[in-house]
Amino acid sequence: MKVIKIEKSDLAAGLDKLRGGYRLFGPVKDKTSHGFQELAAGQAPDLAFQNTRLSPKNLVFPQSETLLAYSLDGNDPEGHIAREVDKDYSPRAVIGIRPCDAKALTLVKMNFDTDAFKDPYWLNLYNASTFVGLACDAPGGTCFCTTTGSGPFHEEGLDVLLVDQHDHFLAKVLTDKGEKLMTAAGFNQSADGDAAVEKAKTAAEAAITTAIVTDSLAAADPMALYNADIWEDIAFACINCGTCTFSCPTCWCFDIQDEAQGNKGVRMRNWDSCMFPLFTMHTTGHNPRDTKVKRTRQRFMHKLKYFVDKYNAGIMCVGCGRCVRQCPVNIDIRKVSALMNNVGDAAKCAV
Amino acid sequence: MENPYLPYPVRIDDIIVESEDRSLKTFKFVFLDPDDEARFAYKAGQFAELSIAGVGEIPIGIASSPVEKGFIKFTVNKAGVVTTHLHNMKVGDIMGVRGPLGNWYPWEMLEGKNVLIVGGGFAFTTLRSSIIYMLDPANRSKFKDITVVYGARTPGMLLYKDELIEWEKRDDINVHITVDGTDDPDWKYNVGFVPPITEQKAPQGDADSYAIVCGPPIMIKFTQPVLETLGYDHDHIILSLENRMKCGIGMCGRCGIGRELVCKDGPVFTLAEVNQTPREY
Amino acid sequence: MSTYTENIQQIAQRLLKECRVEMVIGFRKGSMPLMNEPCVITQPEAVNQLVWDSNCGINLTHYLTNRKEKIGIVAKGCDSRNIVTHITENKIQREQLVIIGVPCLGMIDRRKINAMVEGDIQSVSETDDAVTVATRNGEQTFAKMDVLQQNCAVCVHRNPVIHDEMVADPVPEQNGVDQYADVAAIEAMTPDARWRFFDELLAPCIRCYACRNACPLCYCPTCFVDESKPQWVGKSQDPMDVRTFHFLRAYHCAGRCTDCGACERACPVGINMRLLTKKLNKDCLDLYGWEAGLSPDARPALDVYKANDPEDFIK
Amino acid sequence: MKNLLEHMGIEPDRLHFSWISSAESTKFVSVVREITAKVKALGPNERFVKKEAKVA
Repeated sequence: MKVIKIEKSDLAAGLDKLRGGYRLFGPVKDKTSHGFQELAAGQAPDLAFQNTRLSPKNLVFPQSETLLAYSLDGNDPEGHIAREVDKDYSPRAVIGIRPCDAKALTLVKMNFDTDAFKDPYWLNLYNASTFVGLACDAPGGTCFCTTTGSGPFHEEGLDVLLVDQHDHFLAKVLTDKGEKLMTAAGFNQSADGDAAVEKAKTAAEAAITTAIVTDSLAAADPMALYNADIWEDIAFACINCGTCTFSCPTCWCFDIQDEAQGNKGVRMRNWDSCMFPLFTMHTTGHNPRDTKVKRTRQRFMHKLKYFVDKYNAGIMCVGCGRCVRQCPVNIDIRKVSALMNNVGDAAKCAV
Repeated sequence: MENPYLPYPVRIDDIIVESEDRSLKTFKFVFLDPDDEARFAYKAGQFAELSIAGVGEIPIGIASSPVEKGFIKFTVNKAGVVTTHLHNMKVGDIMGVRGPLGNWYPWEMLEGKNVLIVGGGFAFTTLRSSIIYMLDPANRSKFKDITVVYGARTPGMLLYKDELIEWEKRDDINVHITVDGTDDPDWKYNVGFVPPITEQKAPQGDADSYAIVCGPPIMIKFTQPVLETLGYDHDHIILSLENRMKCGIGMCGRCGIGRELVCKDGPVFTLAEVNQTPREY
Repeated sequence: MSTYTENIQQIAQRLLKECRVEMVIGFRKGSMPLMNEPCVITQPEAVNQLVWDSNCGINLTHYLTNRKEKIGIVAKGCDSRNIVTHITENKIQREQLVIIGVPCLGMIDRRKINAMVEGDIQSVSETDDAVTVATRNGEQTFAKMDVLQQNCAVCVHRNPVIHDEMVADPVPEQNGVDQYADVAAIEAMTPDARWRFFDELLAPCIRCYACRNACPLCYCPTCFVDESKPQWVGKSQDPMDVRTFHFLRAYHCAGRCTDCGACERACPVGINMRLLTKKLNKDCLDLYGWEAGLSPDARPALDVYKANDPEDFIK
Repeated sequence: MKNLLEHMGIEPDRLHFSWISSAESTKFVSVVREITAKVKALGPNERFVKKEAKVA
C-alpha cells in the first residue's frame, strides 16, 4: 500500500488545489466544540480535536433534507405530481473524519443500499465523497472502538488515512478515489512509513482503556434478551430525549413530512428517534412501544442484537462514546451491553 | 438510480362509499403514464403508499387483484390526517401511488393446498385481492378447497357486498358471511363473531391446509386458539401485520419488530415467525 | 457535605424497612466523571447504591409524574420547589411522598470544567468549596463557586422548601446575588440585536428535546410539537420552527419554572435556553411578586386574578 | 406573551392589547388608528415568518 508524506506546512496549499474539483468539508471549532461543515475558500480544517461533538453523519444524511417537490396549483399540468429536485452531487472531500465515524458510515450503508431498494439521497452523497481519515493518537476515556470492530487506525470506509507525525502526516492511500484526491492535491512524496504507522497504531490501540462486552450476544435468544428483567433498571433514568440517537454516527432512522406554503410544497425527511413515542404511534392511538422502558430496550436491542442477527456484521456501534458523554442521565451503552451479555451467558450455562 | 421515494402519478377514476357510516371508501386509480401499470406489477397481499402532495403518505393494502387490469383499487378507512384528506378528494384529482411494497401471501407455497381465509372489518382488502386472484379461471385449478369466513359489525359495514353475495352462490368457494349483530329481519347469513363462526364452519387443518388471517387485533387473538383446535400449525397460519410506517422500503426504521421490518420483510408473516419476534405491532 | 451520602442511605434504608415507602428515588454513581445517574431503589439492602455530591443536577421531580406508589425522593432546593409545583398541578399527591431534603451548595457545570482542563478527566474529588480533577497531565483544583452551573450560582433557594427528612442542617442562603443580570443584558439590546442574539443562541439546536424531556414541568401527554391534528410546528431544522419550539415551550413554563437548570444541563449542544424561561421568571417576580414552588398553599400567578394585577400592556 | 416576544426581538409596537367596550366606538377608532400607524412605521414583519422550510 502506498504511503505519502505530507508536510503540515503544505497541507493548506494542497487543500486549496483540491477546491477546483471538490467541495471541501472538515472539522471547524465553534465556541466550545468541533463540528463538520463545509470549508469556505481559504478556510483550513481544524485538526486539533479529539472528535466532533456531533457525528459527521449529516454530511451524507442531513438532519432535514428535501426529497421531492411539487406544485399545488390546480391549473398547472404538473400540479400535485411530486418530482425529484436538483441536488449538488459534485465530488466532495471530507477531511479529518475519524476512523470510527467512517466505519459507522459503512454500517449505515447496509441500511440504505439493499438489493431491493437503493436510497438515492444517501448513496449519491456517500458516493460523491472522498473520505480522508485522521487516525486517533489520543483516544478519549469514553472511546471503546477496538471492541466494536473498529479502531483508532481502522481503515474501513476511508479512502486515505492520515497519521500525525508531529511536523508531517503520513498518508496511507487506501482506494483509487483516495489516489485521485492525492494526485489532485499534488501530494506525491512517497515515504517508507509503514513501520512508523504501525508503531503509532499500536500505541493508540493500547491507549484505549475501556471496552464493550458483546461475545455472548450473537448466540443469545433474542426473546430471552427482550424479556430479561434488566430493562426496568436500565431505563429508569432515561428521559426519552433524542440525544443518543441524534449524536450517534450509526443511527439512521428518519421521518418523512410534507410541508407546503402557498402553492408550493416539498416532501422532506428529518432525523427521527426510537426514543420518541410518536415514532411508532398508530393513527388509532395504539402504540406498540408505549413506555419508555420499551423504547430504551428497542435502542439497545437494535444496536446490539437485531442488527447483529440481521447482517452478521457485528454490533451497530463503533465505540465513539458520544452517547455515553452526552446522555443527560448517564445511561452507558457499555454497562447495558454487559448486562445483556450476562443474560446471554446465563442462557449458555443453562443449556 | 431508481428513486424508491418517487410516486407514480395517478388520477382518481372512481370513489365508492363502502360502509353505511361512510368511514370506508374504495378509491380506483388509473396511472397517468400507462407504462407505470407494468412497473407497478404486484401480487395479492402487497401494499402501497398513497401519496398526496402537501399532505403526506399512507400505507394501504392493495384491494384490487393482479388479474384485474387497467386500474388499481384501495379501500381506505378515514382515520388520520392523510386518509381524512383523501376522503375529501374527488374523482379526477391527481395524486401518487408508490409501490408495490412489502411481501405477499406465499402463493407458490399455497399451490395445491386448501386455503382458509379469515377476515374481519375493513382488513378484508388484500383478502379480496387474494380471492379474486384464486378464483381467476387461470388460477382456480391451482388450489384445492377455498373457504372464506368474513365478518363485520353490521351488514352495512361489510366490504364488497355485491362480490360477497356472488361468491356465496358459487360452488368453487365456500363463503361464510357473518355480522356481530343486526336487526334486519331479511338477513340470511350468519350472526356472531368471526372466531366462533370459524370454529363452526371452517374445515379441519392438516399439512395440506393453510389459513390466512387478517383483521383487528382482538379478532386475531381469539381466532388463533380456534385455528389451533382445528389443527392448523403455527407455520400454517399466515398473518398480515400493520405498524406505523413512513418509507415503506425498510429504511426509516420505525416498523421494526425485532430484526424484521414489517414494511419490507412483511407485512405477511406466519404465526410461527411472529412467535419469534417481540409483539411490537 | 461528606455525610450527605451516608445520611441519605440511612434514611432510605429506614423508610424502606419500615415500609413507609415502596421506593426511593435518588442518584447512583455515574459511569462518567462529573455525572450521576438517577435511580430507583426498592430493596433496603440496595441503598448503598445511593450517593450525593455536586453532580446530582438532574431534577428528580421529573420521575414523579403520575406515579401511584408511596415514594421517598431525594430533593435539593429546586427539586423541592418542583415537587410543590407537581402537588399544586395534581401530578402527585403530597401523601404519597416522603421528601428527603438535601441542603444544596450548588451543582457543578461539567462542561465548564471540561473546557478548563486539557485531556479527559479521569477522576474527581470534592470538598464543600473545592473540586479537584485528575487528568493524565496531573491534578487541578477549582473553587466550586467558579465552576457551578449558572443557575446554581445565582440560586436563592438552596434549602428544600418542603421536606419530611433532612440529611443535614440548612445551608446559608445566598444574599445579594443579581439573579437576572443575564436577562437584563438582553433587555438592554435593540430588537434587532435581540433577534440576532436568539438566532445565534438557537442555531446549534438539533431538536432532540432533551431540554423538554429533562424538565419536570414538561409532562404533557402529547407535546404541541408532536401534535399532528392540527400540526402546530414544522418538524424540520428550519430556524423558525426551532425558535417556535423554544419560544412556546418557555411560555408553557411561565410562572412554573424554578430555574433548576435541568434543561440547560441536559442540552447536548450547550444551548442556554434558560434565557427565555428566566425572562418569564423575572416578569413574574416583577409584576406579580411570584416565585414558583415556594408553598403548596399558594396558587400560581397565572392561576389567580388580583384587582391590583398590573395592566399597563392593555391600552 | 408580549414581553417574551419582545425579548426575542419582535418590535414592541407590533403587538398591542386593548380593552374596548362595544359602546366605545371612538376609543376603538383611535386605538386602531394608533396601531396601524405604528405598524406601518415598522414596515412588513420579517420575523417569525416562515416562507418555505430552510432545509438541505
